[in-house]
Amino acid sequence: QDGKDITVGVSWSNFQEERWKTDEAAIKKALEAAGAKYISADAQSSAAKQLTDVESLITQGATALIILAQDSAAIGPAVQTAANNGIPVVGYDRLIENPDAFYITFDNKEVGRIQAREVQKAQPEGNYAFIKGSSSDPNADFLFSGQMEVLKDAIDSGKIKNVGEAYTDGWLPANAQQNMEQILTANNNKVDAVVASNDGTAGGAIAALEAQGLAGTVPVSGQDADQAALNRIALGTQTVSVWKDSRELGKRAAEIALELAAGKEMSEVTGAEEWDSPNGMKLQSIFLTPVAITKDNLDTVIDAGWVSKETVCQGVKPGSVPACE
Amino acid sequence: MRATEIDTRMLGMIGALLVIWVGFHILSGGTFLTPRNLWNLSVQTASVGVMATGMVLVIVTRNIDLSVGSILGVTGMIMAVAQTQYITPMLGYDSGLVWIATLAIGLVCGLLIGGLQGFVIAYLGVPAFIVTLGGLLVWRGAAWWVASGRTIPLTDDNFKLLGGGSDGSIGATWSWIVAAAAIVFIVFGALAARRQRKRFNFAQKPMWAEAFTLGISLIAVIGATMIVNSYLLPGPLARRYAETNGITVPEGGLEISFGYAIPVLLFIGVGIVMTFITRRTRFGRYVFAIGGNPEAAELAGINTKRVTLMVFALMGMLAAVAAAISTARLSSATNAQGTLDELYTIAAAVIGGTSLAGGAGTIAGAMLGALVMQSLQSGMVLLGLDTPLQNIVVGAVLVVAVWLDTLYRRRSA
Amino acid sequence: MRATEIDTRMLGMIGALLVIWVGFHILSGGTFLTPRNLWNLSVQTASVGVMATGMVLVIVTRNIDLSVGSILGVTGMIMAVAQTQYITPMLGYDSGLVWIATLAIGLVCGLLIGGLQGFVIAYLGVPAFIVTLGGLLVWRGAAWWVASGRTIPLTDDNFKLLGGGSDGSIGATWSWIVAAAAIVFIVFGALAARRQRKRFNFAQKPMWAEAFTLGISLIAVIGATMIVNSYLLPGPLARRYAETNGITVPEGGLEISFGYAIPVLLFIGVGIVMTFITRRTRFGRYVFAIGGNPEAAELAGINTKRVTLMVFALMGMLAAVAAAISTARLSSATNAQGTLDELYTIAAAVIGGTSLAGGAGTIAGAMLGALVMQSLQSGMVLLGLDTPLQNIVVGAVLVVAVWLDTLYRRRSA
Amino acid sequence: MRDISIAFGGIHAVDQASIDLYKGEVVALLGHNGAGKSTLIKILSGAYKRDSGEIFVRGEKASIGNPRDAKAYGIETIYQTLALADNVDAAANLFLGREIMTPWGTLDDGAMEAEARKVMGRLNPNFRRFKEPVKALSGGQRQSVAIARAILFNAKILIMDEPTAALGPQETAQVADLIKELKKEEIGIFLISHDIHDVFDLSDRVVVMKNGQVVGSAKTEDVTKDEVLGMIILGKCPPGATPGPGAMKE
Amino acid sequence: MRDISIAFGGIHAVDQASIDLYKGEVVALLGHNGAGKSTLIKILSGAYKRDSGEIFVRGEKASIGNPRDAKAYGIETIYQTLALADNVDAAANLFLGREIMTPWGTLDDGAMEAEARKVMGRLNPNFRRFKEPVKALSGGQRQSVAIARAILFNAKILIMDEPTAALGPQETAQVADLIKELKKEEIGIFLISHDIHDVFDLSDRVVVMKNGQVVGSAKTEDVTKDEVLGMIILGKCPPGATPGPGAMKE
Ligand SMILES: Nc1ncnc2c1ncn2[C@@H]1O[C@H](COP(=O)(O)OP(=O)(O)OP(=O)(O)O)[C@@H](O)[C@H]1O
Ligand SMILES: Nc1ncnc2c1ncn2[C@@H]1O[C@H](COP(=O)(O)OP(=O)(O)OP(=O)(O)O)[C@@H](O)[C@H]1O
Ligand SMILES: O[C@@H]1[C@@H](O)[C@H](O)OC[C@H]1O
Ligand SMILES: [Mg+2]
Ligand SMILES: [Mg+2]
Repeated sequence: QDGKDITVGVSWSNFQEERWKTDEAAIKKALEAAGAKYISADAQSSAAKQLTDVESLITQGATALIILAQDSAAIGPAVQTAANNGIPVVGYDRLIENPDAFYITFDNKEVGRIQAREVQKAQPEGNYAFIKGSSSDPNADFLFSGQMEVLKDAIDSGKIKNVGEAYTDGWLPANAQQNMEQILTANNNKVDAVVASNDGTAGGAIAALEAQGLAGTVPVSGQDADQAALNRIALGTQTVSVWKDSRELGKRAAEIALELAAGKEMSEVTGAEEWDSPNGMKLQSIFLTPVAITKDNLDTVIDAGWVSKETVCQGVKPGSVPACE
Repeated sequence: MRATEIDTRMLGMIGALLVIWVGFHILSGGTFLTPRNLWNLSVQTASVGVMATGMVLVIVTRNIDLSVGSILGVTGMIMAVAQTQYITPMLGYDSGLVWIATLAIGLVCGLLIGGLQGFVIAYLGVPAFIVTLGGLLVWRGAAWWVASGRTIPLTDDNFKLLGGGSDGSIGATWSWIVAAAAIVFIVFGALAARRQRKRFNFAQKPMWAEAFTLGISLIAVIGATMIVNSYLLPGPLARRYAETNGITVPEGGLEISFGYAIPVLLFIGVGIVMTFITRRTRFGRYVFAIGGNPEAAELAGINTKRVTLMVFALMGMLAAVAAAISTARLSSATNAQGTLDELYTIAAAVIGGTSLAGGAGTIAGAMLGALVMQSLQSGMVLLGLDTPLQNIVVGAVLVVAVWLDTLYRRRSA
Repeated sequence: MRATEIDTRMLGMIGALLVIWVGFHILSGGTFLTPRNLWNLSVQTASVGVMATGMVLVIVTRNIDLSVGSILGVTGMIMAVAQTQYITPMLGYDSGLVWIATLAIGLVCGLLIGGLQGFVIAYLGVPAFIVTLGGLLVWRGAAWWVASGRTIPLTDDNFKLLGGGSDGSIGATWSWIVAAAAIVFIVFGALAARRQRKRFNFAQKPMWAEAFTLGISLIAVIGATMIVNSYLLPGPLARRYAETNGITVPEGGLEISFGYAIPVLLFIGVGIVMTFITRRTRFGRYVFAIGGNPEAAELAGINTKRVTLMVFALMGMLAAVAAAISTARLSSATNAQGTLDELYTIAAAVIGGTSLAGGAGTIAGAMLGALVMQSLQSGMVLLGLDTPLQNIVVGAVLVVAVWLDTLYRRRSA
Repeated sequence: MRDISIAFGGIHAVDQASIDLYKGEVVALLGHNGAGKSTLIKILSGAYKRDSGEIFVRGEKASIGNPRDAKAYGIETIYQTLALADNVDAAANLFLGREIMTPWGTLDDGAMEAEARKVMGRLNPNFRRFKEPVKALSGGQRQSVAIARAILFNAKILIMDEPTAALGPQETAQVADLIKELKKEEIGIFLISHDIHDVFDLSDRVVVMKNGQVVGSAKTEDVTKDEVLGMIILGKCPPGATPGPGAMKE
Repeated sequence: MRDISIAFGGIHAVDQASIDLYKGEVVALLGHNGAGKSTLIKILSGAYKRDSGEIFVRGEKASIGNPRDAKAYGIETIYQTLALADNVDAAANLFLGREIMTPWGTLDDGAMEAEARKVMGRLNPNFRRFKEPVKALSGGQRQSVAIARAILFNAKILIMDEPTAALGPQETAQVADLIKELKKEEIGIFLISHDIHDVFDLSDRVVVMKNGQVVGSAKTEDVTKDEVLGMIILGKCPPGATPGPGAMKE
């Protein structure tokens, strides 16, 4: 492949979660391999700054853009600007409802479904607490709706009771911890399962459970396969982390960007399918499937080189986790 | 130099700004000082800049307003909801009144919100920090409330022009007309000042100094106009423009200028009005007197409470103007809109020489301050550093820039 | 009442706090005023509370520190990285020195960071708002930098005790010992004050007033101790405790008390030291004098620059203490740790009666202020409202609480 | 003023004080430091709210709750602390609260400066620094500005709290002339001063306070300087004076 | 002091001024408002940095860059603006910068208050308000605090900028006594005052300034009050005085 004259600009929504650095490395690597140039900007969780960032990336001469949208609706003008300048856009991880953008993601609703499903497997009935994401991140609601989809029947039938749900401002673990503490207090510790929306918030919730001696007995979900979370899974305090191999996502996004920059139409991109968005728009897209990581398949992430065995198995009693033997 | 009566503070700031610009230009390999980037910069500055002009008055009266970002958020949301759900259905899709009605609603809401906070501060005596910190939480929550956290896309195209963008600029011809008007205004201003001095037999500025300052201003106006006019519509847009206007595209491609962006004109307009208010009205005079010595102002018979209330109401209204600009720019209202803007706004005012101890500050300084902040932020992106490193550099440059400015002022004082 | 010399400000604040508590208790259906919730509340308050004591000095000297949240973030990260990567490997897994070394490194880093900012503010004359806004960006970036954004779990169990949790509290017996020590301290303090007055033949407080204030303090100490002691280890933990200690569980279940949490003791300790510093040392006296009239302090021969530098260095060190508490509490350092804490810290100080105009403020007030803020935040979660609505209520209650306090003070002044 | 009292947290700064002032009369208010003179007149000028007592202006009960009310009754005050807005210039201070406006409703700075030059020229001929914020002025210059501010408006009652404390001999003489002139214009003046010589030169009556109470009042011509000093220091009321509640009981 | 100059943005507040002061001598510094008196002594006390000129203390060139340096040379100052920390009480103000400490290195507030009561008792016997922040004090009470502050320490040189401006007759007399006492203790005093009577009572020499320049200096006994007034107002140097650069050219 020859990407000599291609510059791919990536607009990140933020770098707060651990995973985005992995995504970035993957994109960079794929671009380097093709000889293309990587430039980037970080909107620090601000939709307004993201627009500014995209303008800057264009100024710097980007010939294709990958955008991790902070806000899928408010990203419109940025995509418009790119289109006006004849620059192709790849919507990364979060939906951009605009036919001018190619969409590649892990299905976030599916992530929510997996979280709920795994927790339900471990604790089919009883009192559930929901530690939701940031109220300003649309993904938080995607995740929650996926979770509810799975649990709806059990909730309706009364097998599962929602005893507390709280948004976690800014996805901050410390906020998740406080919320969890308050939910425990309000229910006098009668919480049987916690559906937390990512690994950071799961960490906060587990710290709160730990203080009541409940960690390890109450199942907790997460996502992103953060290293600390994988360690918790090995230790048994967290039940599941949904792994979105962002190396794969990053690599594919970079390749698509290169193809589009080289002048391909969106429909000609390898693997592209037409997909109907919630608002009835036809988008060219590629979906990757997320994987549930539990104690039983920790070797998946280790074998994939995502994380070292040492990190995962730090402090694990021998004989308790197959992957750590 | 003294005779020119040029504000040395402003000179120091402009110097710092130029250093930052040239620095970025060199480090970014020549992309910073391009018409395109400067045009973008001007639009990006508008929203915080508008609020910074109001923040000057707030800080001058020894108060602070931490709620402006949230007020921006809630008024933006109110405007978007009002427009899409009530006004457009009522007036019809292509009514030219929609944008006016939307803006009016936003301004009134901003005014009321600011006024309410001002009331609590002035008449109930609760410290501004607490009231506006409460406001930061309340109005952010309210913004969420208005649309249950959804992002609301705007429907009215006229309103969107307030945000700039490819359509929201006035083109080459009008830009020159604006420039000409500005020049007339400046020259008349200088003449009026001379007449005024003559009337009372005060000493006149020497002729050369007058010519010098006049010359500088005119060059600035003409230069800025040339820059925005040399930013041309990109290929696809120019083609589309040609199509809709039935122009045949000539050999070398079509050259259509952006010209001044509407939000920038709005920003400058607000700046002029606010400067007028601070310098030439009773209200402005009282604001400064209160900042200099609140007890003395009260003893002089000034209704300091009313003035304080008005300052906050004005601030709220300006936050609504900023909300209109940034909502229009994003073509939609998001519930996180304006988050952290309070910090940037206050920083802009302080960089621009407004003293947190009260009593001192200029509108023009705050406008420049906003430009400095925005230059740092968007210049960093051009350099392509890692975000954490960017933050480190922005933080450090901010401190150094203000330090140099302080040094310069101290020396020239 | 006057004769008791009780600070009316404090009374107003305590009143406001009680109203908030009772309100939450009723609205939450009786869960707020339980030992468990109060115990949690005390731990949740510790980190911001520690910083609030330092913020008082910063604000009293007419400065502000916006960087404390970021300093907390970076020192927390440094401590975690140092502990897991250097100290533990060096000293061994179960060395009792690990936590001391970790804490020492954190404190030194905090001191240096704060000192650096103080230097720029005091000696280079850059406004504190700008320097610490720069710091907010720089140290947040640095926190990211230290561990490339990863979350670092702590390895040392002793260090984790600083965060409270089930092991990080001292149990019933020790809690009573602490209470007894406090009582001795209070009684001796009162006696020493009487002796001092006698020495110089000043008028003595009437005996009944002395007895009254003493009585109130003793009741408070004993009451608090009873509350933390009536919070019992929950079933699974008690069982685990019984197992490790070889106790046989009796019929009715095991009753083991939490007692005071270590971070809370740390918080109270910091409060006492800081009160001592402000009231009984030269440095504290100078801090207030500078706040009252900076020029006069300078003319009186006080090295105002050095004092300012020290205030910021102290603030940095306290941010590191807070970092130790909150890192230990989460058992890991995350890169967003401490975000927004600057606002809560400043708010705590202001609610506690620290005047942003400088010159006035008390440590105890700020500690209470932190408790008020935290009560609002965590009480809201008990009510189970939506976050945005929570924000609205917290904001509104905050303003009303401070307003009531202002009213009370004005009336009793 | 009748039976005015005010207390600051336990201290009776002014206690049942009553004073009269007639048109065109100069009443000197004397007393040791902390006697309550400034506090008393601050109540009259609306700066403090009295705890009890009543104020009558031109025979009618006046309600003075803030400085604006007092100004509405034509009461102008020169405060001991001067009460200037430090960060604006002399002209702006002179007209603070009553700016001269152009026909278009904007501030007429030119007119104000011209007027300021006129008034200040009379009071302090050496004064040149019209463009400087008053913070940069010398103690006496600031005092001149405060005096000019008060006389610039057509006051009915003028209160002067130690107006010449910081003034040089020439400037003090100008103020004395000024007081005589104002007297001719039928303006009533309260003059607080520690300078017994000045007081005897200028005032028609003297009122002496001690520890917040009025010791007594007298026509200036009926008492000697030493008698007045006795009133100030010892609270002893001489035969020529009408004793007040604060007079020493024999 | 030799050839001291300082300018504030174009205005020469002090211009080539030279003054001597000997042990146990009281030098009165006179001049119209804005003449530059306060500015000149602020240079000596380290509050302002001079643009040029030199200061000699006990014959040696002194480097005074800030108030701490001046204090190290034994120079104490009572500023015209008083320079008190408004929010702390009288005792804390008196000892600001030189607190009395207990053996354990903590503040000894009791000792300071006791000491404060002693000094203030001498200066202003009516003063009771030791627990109040000085902001709440009357003008004269504040001035007493400032004076007490300066004399509490063993100064070699004492600068008093209009120390009695706000004081009542009794308090003024106390200060006059005090100056005489200090003189006996061989302390050199710069006294700035507008009260010619006081000046002639207390000073050994007078120095007059006008528009930032020294008009002239003279032994007090060699000149009359009217001659001094002439120096202040007209800048005319009488035969008994040594003319300075600011003397009117005939
Ligand atoms: N705001 C205040 N708060 C508390 N006490 C005050 C306040 N203002 C004045 N006082 C006290 O009231 C008393 C009277 O003060 P006032 O200023 O009226 O005295 P004065 O007669 O004007 O004295 P001076 O001649 O020194 O100016 C003093 O003891 C003073 O300390
Ligand atoms: N900080 C300053 N900035 C600018 N100008 C100043 C400053 N301080 C003093 N001046 C000016 O310098 C001149 C001398 O002032 P100074 O205070 O020394 O006078 P003074 O002789 O003490 O007068 P007074 O008798 O009124 O106290 C005045 O014209 C004053 O306006
Ligand atoms: O992976 C998550 C992402 O999808 C969400 O938007 O932000 C938080 C992350 O943890
Ligand atoms: Mg007085
Ligand atoms: Mg002076």
